[in-house]
Amino acid sequence: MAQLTYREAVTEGLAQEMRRDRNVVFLGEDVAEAGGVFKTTVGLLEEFGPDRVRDTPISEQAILGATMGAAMTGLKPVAEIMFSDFFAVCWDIVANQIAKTRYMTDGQTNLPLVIRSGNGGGARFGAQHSQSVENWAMAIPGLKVVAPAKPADVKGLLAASIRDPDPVLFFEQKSMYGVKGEVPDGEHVEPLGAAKVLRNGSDVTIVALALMVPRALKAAEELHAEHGISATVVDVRSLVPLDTQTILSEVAKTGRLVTVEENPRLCGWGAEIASIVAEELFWDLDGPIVRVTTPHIPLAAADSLEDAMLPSADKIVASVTELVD
Amino acid sequence: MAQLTYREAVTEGLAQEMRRDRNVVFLGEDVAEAGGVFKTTVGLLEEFGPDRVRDTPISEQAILGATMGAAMTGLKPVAEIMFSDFFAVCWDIVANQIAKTRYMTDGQTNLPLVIRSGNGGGARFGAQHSQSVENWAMAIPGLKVVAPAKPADVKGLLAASIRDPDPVLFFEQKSMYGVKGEVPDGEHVEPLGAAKVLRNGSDVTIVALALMVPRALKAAEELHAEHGISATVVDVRSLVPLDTQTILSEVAKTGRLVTVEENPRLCGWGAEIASIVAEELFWDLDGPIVRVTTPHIPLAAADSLEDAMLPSADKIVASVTELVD
Amino acid sequence: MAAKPKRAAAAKRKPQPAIDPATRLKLYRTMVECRMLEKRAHDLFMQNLIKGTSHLALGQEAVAAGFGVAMREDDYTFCTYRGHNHTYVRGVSMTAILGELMGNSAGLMRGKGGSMHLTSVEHGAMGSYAIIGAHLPIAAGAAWSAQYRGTEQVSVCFFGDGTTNIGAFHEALNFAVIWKLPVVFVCENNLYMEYTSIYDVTAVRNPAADRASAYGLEPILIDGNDVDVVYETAVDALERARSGGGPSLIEAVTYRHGGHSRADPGKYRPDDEVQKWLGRDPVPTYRKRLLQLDIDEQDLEKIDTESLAMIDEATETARNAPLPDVDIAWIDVWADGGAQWRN
Amino acid sequence: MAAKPKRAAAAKRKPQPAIDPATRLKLYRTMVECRMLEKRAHDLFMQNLIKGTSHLALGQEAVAAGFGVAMREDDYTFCTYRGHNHTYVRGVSMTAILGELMGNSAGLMRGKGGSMHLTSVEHGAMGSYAIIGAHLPIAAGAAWSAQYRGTEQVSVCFFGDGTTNIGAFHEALNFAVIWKLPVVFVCENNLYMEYTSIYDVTAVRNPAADRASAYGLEPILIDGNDVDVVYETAVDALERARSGGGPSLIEAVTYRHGGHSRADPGKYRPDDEVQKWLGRDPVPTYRKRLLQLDIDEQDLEKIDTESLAMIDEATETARNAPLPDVDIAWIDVWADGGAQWRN
Ligand SMILES: Cc1ncc(C[n+]2csc(CCOP(=O)(O)OP(=O)(O)O)c2C)c(N)n1
Ligand SMILES: Cc1ncc(C[n+]2csc(CCOP(=O)(O)OP(=O)(O)O)c2C)c(N)n1
Ligand SMILES: [Mg+2]
Ligand SMILES: [Mg+2]
Repeated sequence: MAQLTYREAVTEGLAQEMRRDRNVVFLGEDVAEAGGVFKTTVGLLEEFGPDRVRDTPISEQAILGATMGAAMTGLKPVAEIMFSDFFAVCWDIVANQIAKTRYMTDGQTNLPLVIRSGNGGGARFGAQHSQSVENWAMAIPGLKVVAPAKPADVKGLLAASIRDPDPVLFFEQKSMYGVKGEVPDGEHVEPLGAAKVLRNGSDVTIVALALMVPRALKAAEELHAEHGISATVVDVRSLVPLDTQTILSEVAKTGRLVTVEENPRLCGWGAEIASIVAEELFWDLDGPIVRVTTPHIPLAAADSLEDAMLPSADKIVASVTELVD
Repeated sequence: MAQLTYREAVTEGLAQEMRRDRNVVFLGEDVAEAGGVFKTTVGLLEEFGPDRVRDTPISEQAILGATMGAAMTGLKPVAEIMFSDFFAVCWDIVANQIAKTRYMTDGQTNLPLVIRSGNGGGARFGAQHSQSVENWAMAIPGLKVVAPAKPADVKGLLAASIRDPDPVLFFEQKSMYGVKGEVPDGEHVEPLGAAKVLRNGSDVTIVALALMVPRALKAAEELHAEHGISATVVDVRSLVPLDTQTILSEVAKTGRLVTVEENPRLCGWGAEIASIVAEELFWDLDGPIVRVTTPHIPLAAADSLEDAMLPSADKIVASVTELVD
Repeated sequence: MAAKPKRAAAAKRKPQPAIDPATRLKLYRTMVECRMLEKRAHDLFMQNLIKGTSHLALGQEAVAAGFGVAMREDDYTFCTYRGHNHTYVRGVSMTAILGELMGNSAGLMRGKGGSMHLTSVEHGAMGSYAIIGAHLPIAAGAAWSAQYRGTEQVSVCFFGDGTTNIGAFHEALNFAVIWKLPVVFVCENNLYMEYTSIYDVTAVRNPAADRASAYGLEPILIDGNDVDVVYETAVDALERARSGGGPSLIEAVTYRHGGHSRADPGKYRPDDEVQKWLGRDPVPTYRKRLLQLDIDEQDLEKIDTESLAMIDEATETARNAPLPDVDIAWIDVWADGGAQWRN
Repeated sequence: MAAKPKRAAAAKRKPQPAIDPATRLKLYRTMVECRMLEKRAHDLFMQNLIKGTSHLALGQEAVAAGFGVAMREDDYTFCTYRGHNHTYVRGVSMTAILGELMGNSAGLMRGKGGSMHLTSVEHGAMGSYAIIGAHLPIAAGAAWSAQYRGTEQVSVCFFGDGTTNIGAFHEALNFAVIWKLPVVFVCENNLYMEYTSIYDVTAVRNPAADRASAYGLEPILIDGNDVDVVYETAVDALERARSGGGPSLIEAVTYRHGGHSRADPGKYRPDDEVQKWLGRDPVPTYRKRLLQLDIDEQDLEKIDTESLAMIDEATETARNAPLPDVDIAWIDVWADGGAQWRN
């Protein structure tokens, strides 16, 4: 196994699938010659040529419209939306067109496409470049939604997303691009819709995603070491399909659920999971369901303010101890 | 009190505020000469003239951008986005600009504006003209979100929204435009952020919004008459600010919560309320929290299919009896 | 901005051989069938057999017909909610269209799409889009795919005058030009958006043609009620796209005889304007021309009769079809056929 | 599309009296101060005192300065993430700008906005917008408000070449023209978007000027490195807007000396291109011209020295300011000052 950065794992996942299938093409702003503003696609132009790796104008509606049209007619396009905040300028194509077309046409159309995007905070980019919008996507029927936390998952889940016959929004946590991890050599594909239990505990189940996963793990260590609380940590990995089986069975074991998400508070995916558990596992619960979230505010640019608002390991520890004590 | 339609109450609310304050101006597609495609603004051009009531091109980004720029510089604009599905073509202006600018500028900017929009299903308009997207708005910090169920509230809450110093998204349920109800004569303003208890019960609290309110009431009648179940019905009216006090105290009384929403299932406002209750009122609950929603699908155009998917009084009854029995 | 449009004039084109009589009959037949189809749709509303909204293109048939006849079978079309004709001319049956409008099991999508979303991938009718502007970049994407796959298919995208003022129009045009995509953008300028005149809200006189230069394209402004002109313009533009010459933007000036949609009686339009355009109705106008060109009136009558029989039969089949099985509302959210978002 | 831009030429303008020496000194001073401010910002990155991203406009000062000097105090400006200069020229202090970049309590928004969102409503600097295109319609809205209130204020909106390809550009331009709004759209064509040449992705040679006719506007293509030309063009356009003549679209060709943002060394640009444009640096070029025009060199040196003292003092104040109180992260989500979404 190689040690790769999260960033390099993106490149590897894409390259793996482009080698395998000539119908996989890739487009976005500054992705070809420059290799991406986050340097996630360096070398792809050189390997696959300008027909398959294409720079676009600053025209997100055109990028995703073209992606959709190409997917309807035989290609398997992958598009990059540089920052996930920019989904707002092309949300119609995503939410009204891509998501609904198979259904509206009674199954006549296939949309095997992937939209990769840099998501989330922690990079001091301010309110318009730091949002976690995976919950926007989860709210739209017809989309699949993936958000890896580790380089190995980046590669494996990106490959699976490209092979998947449905449109997938693939959220890369942009402040994790430099994080390293072991990544299997050679072909690597992970199934979509499978959460991963990263730690087994008995007192509480912490469910997290993306940047919140390492923080949840750190909190779990601390809970164990300093408070004698034993926590299960689940990395959701994919919001749609959602692995409710794993989540429900892990919560059933501990009787307590804490969700940890980067979204601003209202209508995040934590609320969805909390309410699934409140409905389906009510009788197994030993206490309230707690959501740790960013407060319902935009994110500030200053590092001191941003850090104070994003859920930290400390905040997770505090929430869990309050719940479990 | 006059008997007005929901549609006429929109006109009255707008006219009331335009008479009161010359800085209230109104713009949108086909709103002036034609009086709106839903006939909600008939007569405003005649009364207030073409400087204050303006037809626009099909340019939703320009409409809401102009609305924002005007609000920042002294006006109190009201914009119409014809169908709420079209928020997707101007979501950047709503979610990234309007919602965040006060915060990012450390409070330097005021954005006293209202965006009215026809929301929801039931009119056989198909998947791209039938969505309930009030949950999209609720997920964005910085917005206020209002969705009236009755003509009196349409008038009173619209007036309050226009007077409010914050940006308000005002969702009108488009299949209710013809519904009649009593509306107070003369100046009428209802406070934002106050839910309304429409029926008092002891077994279960049903929390609903907009088109789901009459259905919840109908279900409550039936539950009483046919199943001997006594239901409280709460009309949320405003998702932001959210009247958690009323909701929590009503749920505390009955020990059971059923939310009824038109959104597709995932990440709707029902999940938010359910998880607030699961966190803050856990020890008072006598059973699982149940959400009745549209399934996680786009809406079909055919009446038979649309009716089968939107939450009906029957479906509410079935969900409640399963919970309470 | 209240000025009337200048008389639409055919763009300069290289001289072409006259259209042969068989093609002319096909153009006539196509227009007549479209006319019958939509008049019938109108009747079915009146009988309350069509429940949702619907947007007729009565009066605009020459555009759909001219392109439909000029296109190759495997070309793609993308159209709007006002897309019954554009879908029909690709070979979709009248029954499937009427069934969809009535929301029953005979429908092209068994009621899941409705009037605004007619689609038949099998016929290259890649969808009717109900949010203004969206399908322009999507059509460009299909063209990109054809270009990449080297199939010489062309993507044709129909839209209205009002659509030229939305952002997606601008993005799609620029994108198509820089990638030299085989796509033909066809603006049907029917003078109105919903209830508002395009001239009240547009910075230039000809909403599409006067924008062509912003994308380095030639302005092409044609009489959209003259099916010969439309056909010849289509042949040109399709050929240009197919041979690697890149996109075209065509503005075809036309008029809808009725209101914007079912709910609209169209009263905002001056009587004399309506009268003038009724006098320019593309179907009888073309019939007259064909007679002048010595086409046998019996051939035309045969087309009229056959079309009427066709629509009558389709109406019967469609109106007698059962409602769709409710279970279909649960399928095809995702490619596995289902609606299951969890495992 | 790989062609180089044609030499930017001043648009035809009616002859104007020569710019008076006092104004010329003001133009020079403004450019020098901008230059000092951003060079200092660059130094502060290097010392890791600025944490987030930042987008410098070194080399583009003539545009902000020309407009800043020409504008009325109560006019509005709207700019982008590359907006330090555009904000500064409205009268905002260097300390407030540097403090914001450093994310501390001296900052214009005490760190809540950051480098990309400088705003000072008090100075008419109505915001820096970091999502491409959004501020064009917003600027039009401010102009609408001025028009409605009858204040003769003008709204000036700065943006880059790459911005001309996004939908909001198109919507805003059309909208401004049909409502005849007092807004001036200023495209600073610095030849690049982030790392990609504008000529690779644009259907026309001059991304803004060649689109003007699509909105019924005159093309105005100017040398954005010549502050006199910018100033005179600004005076014209502001006057036109103020007197009810409606919007203008100006393309000012210029060049950024560095990369797109902090993370970018700008290596994608050919050496000779960079060299050529460094030779056209607006600040020393203008200095030379002023000397030729017999302006006393001592006056210029005084400006240089004063500006340096100013930035030194501002740097000291800004870097010694404490971090913002964390509580401010909780305020001003809503107008009541708070973040409370429930009652
Ligand atoms: C983004 C968006 N805005 C508004 C509408 C509502 N709408 C539907 S059709 C229409 C008028 C379109 O006019 P035009 O493009 O000229 O086409 P026509 O209906 O005349 O064929 C409008 C405004 C919409 N569907 N999508
Ligand atoms: C909608 C959107 N897409 C992409 C970006 C990322 N982005 C930031 S700056 C930039 C380049 C802008 O180029 P230009 O308009 O020429 O302005 P310049 O940076 O050269 O001043 C891009 C693509 C963005 N901020 N917003
Ligand atoms: Mg039209
Ligand atoms: Mg640029």
